[in-house]
Amino acid sequence: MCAITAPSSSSTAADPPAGAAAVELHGITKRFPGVVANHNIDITVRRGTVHALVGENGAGKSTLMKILYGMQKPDEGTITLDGTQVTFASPADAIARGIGMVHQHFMLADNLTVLENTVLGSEKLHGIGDAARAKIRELSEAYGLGIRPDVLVEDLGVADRQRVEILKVLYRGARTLILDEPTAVLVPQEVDALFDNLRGLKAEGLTVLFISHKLGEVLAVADDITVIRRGTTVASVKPADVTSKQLAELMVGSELPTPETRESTVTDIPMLRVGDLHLTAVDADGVPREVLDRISFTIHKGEVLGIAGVEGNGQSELVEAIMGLRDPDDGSIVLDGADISHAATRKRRESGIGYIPEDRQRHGLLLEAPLWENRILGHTTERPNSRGMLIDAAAARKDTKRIVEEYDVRTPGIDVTAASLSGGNQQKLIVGREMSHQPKLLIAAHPTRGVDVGAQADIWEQIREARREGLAVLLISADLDELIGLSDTLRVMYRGRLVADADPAAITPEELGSAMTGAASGHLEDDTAARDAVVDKPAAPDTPGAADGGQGGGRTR
Amino acid sequence: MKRLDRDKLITAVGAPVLAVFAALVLTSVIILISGKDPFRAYQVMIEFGTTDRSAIYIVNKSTMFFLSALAVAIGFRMNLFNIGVDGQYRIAAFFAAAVGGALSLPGIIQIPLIILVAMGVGAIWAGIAGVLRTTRGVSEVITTIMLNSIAGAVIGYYLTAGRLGEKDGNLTHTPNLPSSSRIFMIETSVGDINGFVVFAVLAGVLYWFILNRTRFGFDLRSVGQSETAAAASGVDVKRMIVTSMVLSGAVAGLVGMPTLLGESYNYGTDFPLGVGFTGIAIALLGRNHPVGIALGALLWAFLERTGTQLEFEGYDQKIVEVIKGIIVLCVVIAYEVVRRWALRDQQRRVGEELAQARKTEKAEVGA
Amino acid sequence: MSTVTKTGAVAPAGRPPVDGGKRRLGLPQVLLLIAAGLLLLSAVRALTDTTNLTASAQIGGALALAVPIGLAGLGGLWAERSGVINIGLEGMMILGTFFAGWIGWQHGPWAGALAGVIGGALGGLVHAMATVTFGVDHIVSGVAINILALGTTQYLAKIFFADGDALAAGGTDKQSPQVDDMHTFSVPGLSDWLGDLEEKHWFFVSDTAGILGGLTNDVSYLILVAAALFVLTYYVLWRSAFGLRLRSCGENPVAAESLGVNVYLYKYAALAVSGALAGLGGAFLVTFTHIYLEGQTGGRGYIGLASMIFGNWRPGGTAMAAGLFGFTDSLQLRGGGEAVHALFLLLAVLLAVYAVWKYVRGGTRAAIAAGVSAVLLGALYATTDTVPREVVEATPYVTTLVVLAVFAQRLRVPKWIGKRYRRGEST
Amino acid sequence: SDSGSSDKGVGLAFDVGGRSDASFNESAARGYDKAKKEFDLGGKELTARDGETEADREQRLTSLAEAGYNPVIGVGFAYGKSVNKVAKDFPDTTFAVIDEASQAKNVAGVTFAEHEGSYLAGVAAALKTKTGKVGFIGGVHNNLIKKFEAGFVQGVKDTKPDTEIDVKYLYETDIKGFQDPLRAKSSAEGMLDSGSDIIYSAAGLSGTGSIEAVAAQDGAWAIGVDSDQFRDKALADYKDSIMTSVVKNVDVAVYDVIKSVEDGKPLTGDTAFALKDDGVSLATSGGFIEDVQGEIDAAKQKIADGEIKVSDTP
Ligand SMILES: Nc1ncnc2c1ncn2[C@@H]1O[C@H](COP(=O)(O)OP(=O)(O)OP(=O)(O)O)[C@@H](O)[C@H]1O
Ligand SMILES: Nc1ncnc2c1ncn2[C@@H]1O[C@H](COP(=O)(O)OP(=O)(O)OP(=O)(O)O)[C@@H](O)[C@H]1O
Ligand SMILES: [Mg+2]
Ligand SMILES: [Mg+2]
Repeated sequence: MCAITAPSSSSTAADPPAGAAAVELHGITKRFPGVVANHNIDITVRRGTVHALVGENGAGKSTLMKILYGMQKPDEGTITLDGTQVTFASPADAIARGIGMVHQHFMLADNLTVLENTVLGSEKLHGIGDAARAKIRELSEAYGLGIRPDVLVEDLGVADRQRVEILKVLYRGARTLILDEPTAVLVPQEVDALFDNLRGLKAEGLTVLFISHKLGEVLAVADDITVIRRGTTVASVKPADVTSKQLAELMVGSELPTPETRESTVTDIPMLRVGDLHLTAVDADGVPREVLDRISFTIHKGEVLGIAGVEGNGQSELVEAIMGLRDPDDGSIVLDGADISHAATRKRRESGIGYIPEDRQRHGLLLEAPLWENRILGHTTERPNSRGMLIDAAAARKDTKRIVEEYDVRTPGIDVTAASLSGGNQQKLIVGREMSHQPKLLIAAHPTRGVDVGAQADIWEQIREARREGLAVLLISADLDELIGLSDTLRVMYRGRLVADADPAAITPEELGSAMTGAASGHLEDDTAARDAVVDKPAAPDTPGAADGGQGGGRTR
Repeated sequence: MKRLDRDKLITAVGAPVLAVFAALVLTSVIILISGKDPFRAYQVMIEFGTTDRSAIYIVNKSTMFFLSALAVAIGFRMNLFNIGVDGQYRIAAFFAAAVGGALSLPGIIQIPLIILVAMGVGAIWAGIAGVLRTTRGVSEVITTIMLNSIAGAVIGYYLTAGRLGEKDGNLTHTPNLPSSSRIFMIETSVGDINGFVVFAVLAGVLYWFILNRTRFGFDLRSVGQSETAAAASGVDVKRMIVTSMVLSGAVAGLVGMPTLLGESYNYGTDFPLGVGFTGIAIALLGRNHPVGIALGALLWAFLERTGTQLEFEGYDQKIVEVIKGIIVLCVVIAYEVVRRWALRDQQRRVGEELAQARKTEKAEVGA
Repeated sequence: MSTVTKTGAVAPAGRPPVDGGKRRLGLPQVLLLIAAGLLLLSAVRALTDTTNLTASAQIGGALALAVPIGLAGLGGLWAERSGVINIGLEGMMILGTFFAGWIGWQHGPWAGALAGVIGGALGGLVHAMATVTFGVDHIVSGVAINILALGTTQYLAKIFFADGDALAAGGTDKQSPQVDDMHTFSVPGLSDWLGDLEEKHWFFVSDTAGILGGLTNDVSYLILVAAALFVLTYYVLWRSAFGLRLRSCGENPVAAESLGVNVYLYKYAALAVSGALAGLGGAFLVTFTHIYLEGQTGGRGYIGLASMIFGNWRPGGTAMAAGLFGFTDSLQLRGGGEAVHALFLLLAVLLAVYAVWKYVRGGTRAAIAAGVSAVLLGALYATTDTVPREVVEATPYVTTLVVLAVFAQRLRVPKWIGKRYRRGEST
Repeated sequence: SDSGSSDKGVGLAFDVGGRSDASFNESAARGYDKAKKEFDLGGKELTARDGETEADREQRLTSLAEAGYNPVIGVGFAYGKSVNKVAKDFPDTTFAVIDEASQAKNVAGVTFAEHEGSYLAGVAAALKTKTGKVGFIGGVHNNLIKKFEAGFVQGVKDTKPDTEIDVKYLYETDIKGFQDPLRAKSSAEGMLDSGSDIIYSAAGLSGTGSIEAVAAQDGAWAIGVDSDQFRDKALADYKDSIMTSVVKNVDVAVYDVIKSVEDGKPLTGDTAFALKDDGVSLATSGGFIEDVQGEIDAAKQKIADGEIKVSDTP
C-alpha cells in the first residue's frame, strides 16, 4: 500500500499540465435524515483522464456524483470546474457547464423513441426533428454506438440502453462524463467495447468519472482511483500501484475472508425436470414471438444449475414459466416426480419452490407493508403464517423476528415498512423468508444484485448450506463470477434457447461471455487455450478479487 | 413499538384535527364573504345536529352511506376504481324489490331472500366489469360508468306499469313488500332506528375481519399493493379482480336495503339516487378503514341534516355542499402531509439505528 | 467499429427489429378506411332505409353532442400524458359552465367561452396543487374537486344569478340569464350544393354529401375551435419540445428531471390546460344552449374520461371515441328506435368483417367471438323492427361497451400514470 | 309540539328547482306571495336538494310545522308521502301537497288535470300544423310526464286523426332529463328534420333547448309547459315561436289553500284543479292561437261537460 497518500495532501499532487483541474470537489458534506452520505469529501479530477470512484454499497458514491450533477444540493463544500467555482440549482445548470451523467439506474422513458429520449431537455440544440436525428446518427457513427434513432426504447436490450444513455450525454456536448456503474449489466465483450469508447473520449480531451464495483475493470481503465468509505475519501491511488485485493481492503476497511473450498454435493436424484418447454408471448404491439424454444434440463438434489445469458434472452420468462406466472404452450415441468406444468403458482410454492425474484421491489415485496406482512407474502397458506383460513399474525411476527436475527436484517423493528430498508437488507429478508420453508427447489434470480460484499457472502453461504442438505437451485445471474463460483452445471441461454453448456470448473468469464452473445455454442469445455489460465478462477466469488462480484445496484428498467 | 403506536395515533388523530381546522377556516371565509356570521352557523349546526331526533336521522342515513363507502373501499383496496356502486345498488334494490313484492313467504325466509337477491344482482352487475377487465382488458372505470347508465335504462324498462311496476299517483313502484318482510325497528322515544344498521355494523366488522385476519384478505390486499408481487406470491390476480369486483357489488347490493326493507317497502321512481357517488367520497374520507368510513358517513349525514336547518335559519343550504368539498380536500391533503412527516420520521430512525449499528461495529473492529 | 456488429448480435431474443418504432397508418390507408366505412354506412342506410344514419343534420347533431365529451377527453389526455389521472374533469367542466354562463350573459358568448376556459383552468390548478405539490392520490383529489366544484357553483349561482341585474334578466339560483348567440359558420357555396346532392338519395354520393354537409354547414365556431384544438394538441404534444417534455413527465419524470426538465412546472401546465379544455367543454354546453343550468354537464366529464381511455391516450382516438358516442347518442335522440335498429345491422356487418379479418390473421378465438356476436346481432335485427324506447336510451353506453369488449385493447398507457412523483425521491 | 296557531304564517317547501324555476315552483311562489300580501302573513320557504330521501323531506316539513307555520305546503309530488306522514304528527296544522293525493284528514291533496290542458294543446297543434306531423318531448319517462303525453296525443288524434305524432323522452328514470337542454335540442332538431313543425316539450329546464331549436326554424312552433313561457324572461329571444303553453295554475291552488286556513275552513281531502275550474289552461299570450280559439273553446266545453273523457295514461 505504498502508493497511498492521504486524501487531503493529494489534491494538488498531480498537477495537470493545462492549468486547473477539470473538476475539484472540496469539503463536500451531504446529510440525509439520519445518515451522513458524504462527509468532507475532497476529489480532484484531471482533465482528459478516467477517474474511478470505488466504495461499498451505500458509501456515498452516487450521492457525490448527483451533487456534481446538480441533482442534490451539498450541505457544505464547493464545486470548482476548470478553476471556476460554481453552484448548481438543477441538472440543467450542470448540463450547461458541460457535465453529463449516466445514472446507476436507467433514466429512459420506455414509451418514447431513442430520439425523443436523447433530445429531451436539450431541444434547443438541434430541435426535435431531422436535424437532431442527423446529429444522433453522426454521433452514433463517430463513437461506434450503432444507434437507430426512431426505435422505441422499450424494444431495446440493456446494452443498447446503456449506449443510448451515453449518447444522451454526448449529444449535450458534455466535456465531463459521469458514469455510475455502467458495466453492472454488461457482458465482458460489451464492457471491452465500452472501454474502447471511453479511451476514445479521453483521447478527445474529455474527462470521465467512473464508478464500478468490479475492481478489475477499474484497474484496467482508470488513470486515478479514489476510494470512498462511509461517506469520506479514504485514499487516492494510481492503478499501477495497487492490486485488486488491496483496493478491496481499502474499500471495506478490513481484511476480507479467505475463500472456502468447494465440494460437490450433487446427487443423482432429479428434483426438477423441464422438458421441451415452449412459450410464445405477445408483445406490446400484438405481435406474437417465441420467447422459450424447446428448453430442456434437469436439476438434481444438491445441484446448482446456473444459467448465463444477456438480459432479455428468455431467462425471466423461463423463471416465470417455472413459477407458473406464464402458462407454457408446450412441454413439461416435473418437480420431484409431480407434473406441475400447468399448476397454479400457489400450488407450486406449496409443493416446495422457493423464489428469489430478479426485481425484488416489484416481485418480492409489498413496499408499503410492514416487514412481518412481507414475511407472510408468498407463503400465506403455510405455517407459521396461517392456521386454517386465518392469518396467524402473532406467529408470523415471531418468525419475522427470528429471520431478522438469523439473517442479520438491519432494521429497527418488524413494523417498519419494507420500503424503508436498504436494498441489501430487503434482499436478506427475502432470502430468509424463502429459506424458512425448507424449499426443495430454489429459484434464485440475481440473488446478490446490488448487495454489498458482506451481505453477498452471507447469501452465498445460505445457498451453499441448503444445497448441502439436498436443495436444488436454479441460479440466474448477470454476475459471471457468481455464476461460475456457485454453479455445479452451467447453461447458456440465447434467444430463448439453451445454446451451450459448460463446466464451471473449466471456464472463464470471457468464454462464457462470448457464448452469451451467440458467438459460441455446444459444449464449451473444448476450449483448451484458456484452460491453464483458468485454474484458480472457479471459486471466484469468494476470492478477495471477488470484490468484483459485489456488483452494485441492479439495473431496473 | 411504543413509538410506532404513537406515530399511528398521530396520523389517526393529527390529520383529522388539522383537516377540520383548515376546513373550518376556509368555510368561515366563504360564509363571511356572503355577509353572514359563520359562528352562528356552526352553533346552529351543532345545536340542531345533536338533538335526539337528529341523532336518529344521522344514524339512519349514515347506514346507507356506510354500506356504499364500504363497497367502494373493497375496490380501492384492490386498486380497482368501482365508480359503478351507484348503478349496482339501484339495479340490485330494484330486482330485490320486485322479487320481494311478488312473494309472500314468512319474514324469516323472505327478508334474507330479498337481501340475497340484492347482493346477487349487485354482484353480477359489478362482476361484468371484473370479467371485461380480466378477459378483454377493458378499464373498469369505463365499464362501470357505462353500466351505471345502462342500469338506469334497464330499471326504466321494467319499472313501468304492466311489467314489474305499478302506478301509484305520480309514482311508479314495484308491488309493496308484504308486511312480514319489513325489517325490525329499534324504537326510541323520539323515533325509530332502522334495524338494518345492525347488518351494516356486521358488514363493517366482516370487512375488517376478512381483510385483516384471513388469508383471503391478505391476498386481496397484496394485489392492491402490488399486482406483480402478489402474482409472484401465488395469488391468481385475475380471479382476485373478478372476486373483489363481485364482493364490492354484493356489498353495493346492500346499500338500498335499509330504504327498501325499512322505509319505502318498494322500489319506486322516488328511490334515493346518487348514494354510490357519495360512497366514493366517504371511502376516501375514511381511508378505506371501517371505523374511518363510519365516522365519515356520520359526518356526511350530519352535514345533510344540518343543511336544512341552516336554510331555516336564513343561511344558504348550499353552503353545506361547499363544506363537503372543502372537507374532503382538506382531509386528503392533511393525511398526506402527516403521512409524509411520519414516513420521514421513520426513515430517519431507521437511518439512525443503522448508523448506530455501524458505529458499534466499528468500535468492535477497532477493539 | 467492430463493436457495432457484435452488439447487434446481443439484441434480446426474438424481438424483431422494429424500424419505424410505431406502426402507423399512412394517409392512403386512412383514406381507404374512411371510404370503406362510408360505403358500409351507405349500404346500411340504403338497406334499412334509415336516412337518419347519414343525414347532414344527424352528423351536425352528433358533432354537437360529441364536442363537449371530446373536449373533456382531450383535457383528460393532457393531464394523463403528464402522468396525472384526472377524474376531476366533471368538476372542471362544471366550473366551465358556470363561468361561461356568468360572463357570457353579460359580455357575450366569446367572453363567456374564455371565462369557461379560465374557470376550468382554475379547477385544473387546484388539482395540480393537491396532486403535485401535496402529493395527494390523484383519484382522491379528482373526486374532491368534483364535489367542491358542484357545491361552489351551486352556492355562487344564488349570489350571481338570482340577484340584481341577473335576476331581472331571467336568472335564477339554478340558471343564468340568456347568453347571446355565437352564430354559426358555413362553408360558402358548399352547403347548398351538398344539400341538393343529399336530397337526391343516391347511393354513396348522397350519403357522403350528407356527412360532408353536416361537417361544413351551420357549424358552431366553437366546434371549429374544438377541432383545431385536437389538431393543435397533436402538434404541441407530439411535435414540439414543450410536448416532448410534458409527455416525458408522464413516462419517466425521474429521467426528465435528470435532464433538467422542471417536472412540477410541466405537470402544473398540463393540468391547467386539462382544466381549461374541460372548461371549454362546459362553455360549449352553455353557448350551444345559450344558458347555464345547474347539473347541465350530466356526467359528460366521466364519459370524456372514458373516451380518452377508449382512444388510447391519443387525440385522434379520443376524437373518434367521442364521435362514436355523439353519433350513437344523436342517432337515438333524433331517430329513436328505428335508427338504433339500423345500427344493429351496421354493427353486425362490422363484427362480421372483423371476424373474417381476425380469422385470416390467425386469431381464431377472437374471430369466433366476433362471429357469434355478429350472428346474434344480425338475428336480432332480422326478428325485430324497432327497439323499445326504454332500451334506446342505453345505446351509446352499450355500443361503447360492445366495441371495447370485442376489439381487443392494445393500450399504451403512460408509464408513470397515477404514481406519486417527488423531486429527488426515487432513483 | 303541535302549536296549531297560525301567527307565524305559511310554510312552503319547494321541490328541487326552487322558487324561481320558471315552472310550478315559481307558480306556487306567486300564489304564496299574493296570499301573504293579501292576508298580511309571515312565512318561511325551504327548498329541496338533489338526491334527497324521504327522511329529508320529512325533516323539512317537520321543521316548518314545529316552528308553528300553518298551513305547511309541499310543492311537487315528491312530497306526497312525507306530507301525509308528517301531518299525522301535527293534527292541528293544515298541510297541503301539490300534485299528489291526500291520505290524512288534515291534508289537502291538490292535483291538476295536466292531461286536459295538454289535450287542448293537442287540439291547437293538430289545427296549426302544416306538415301534418307534431312532436312531444318528455324530460323523464315518469307518470306525471306521461299524463302530458296522453292528453296531447289524444287531443291531436281527436282533432285530426291522420296527424303523425313523434314521442320522445330524454331519459327513462334519470332526473337529469329535466336539466339537459343540449339533448333536448338535439331531440327537437331530429323531430324538425323529420317533418314535425310543432313540438310540445314537458321537460322542465331542458325545454329551453327544444324551444331554442324550434325558434331556429321558420314556421315551426313550440308549446311550453307549466307556466306561460311566452312571458318567461329567460326565453325572451324565442317568444315569437312559443305558440302557447299548457299552464298549471299552481298559484291559484296555493292561494286557495292559504285562504282556506285564514278563513278558518281549512281545505282537506283531494281537490282536483281541472280544466273546467281553470286549474289548468292554455295560455294565449302572443295571440298565436287566436285563429283556432273557437275549436279550442269547443273542446274545452266538451271536456267540462264530460262529453270528452281525457285519459291520463298513454
Ligand atoms: N435521497 C436520499 N435520502 C436519504 N438518504 C439517502 C438518499 N440517497 C442516498 N441516501 C443515503 O446515502 C447513502 C449513500 O448512498 P449512495 O447512493 O450515494 O451510495 P453508493 O455509494 O452509490 O452505493 P451503491 O454502491 O449501492 O450504489 C445511502 O446509504 C443512503 O442511506
Ligand atoms: N429519497 C429517499 N428518501 C429517504 N430515504 C431514502 C431515499 N432514497 C433512499 N433512501 C434510503 O436510503 C437507504 C439506502 O438506499 P439505497 O437505495 O441507496 O440502498 P442500497 O443499499 O444502495 O440499495 P440498492 O442497491 O437497491 O440501491 C434506505 O434506507 C432508503 O430508505
Ligand atoms: Mg450508487
Ligand atoms: Mg444504491
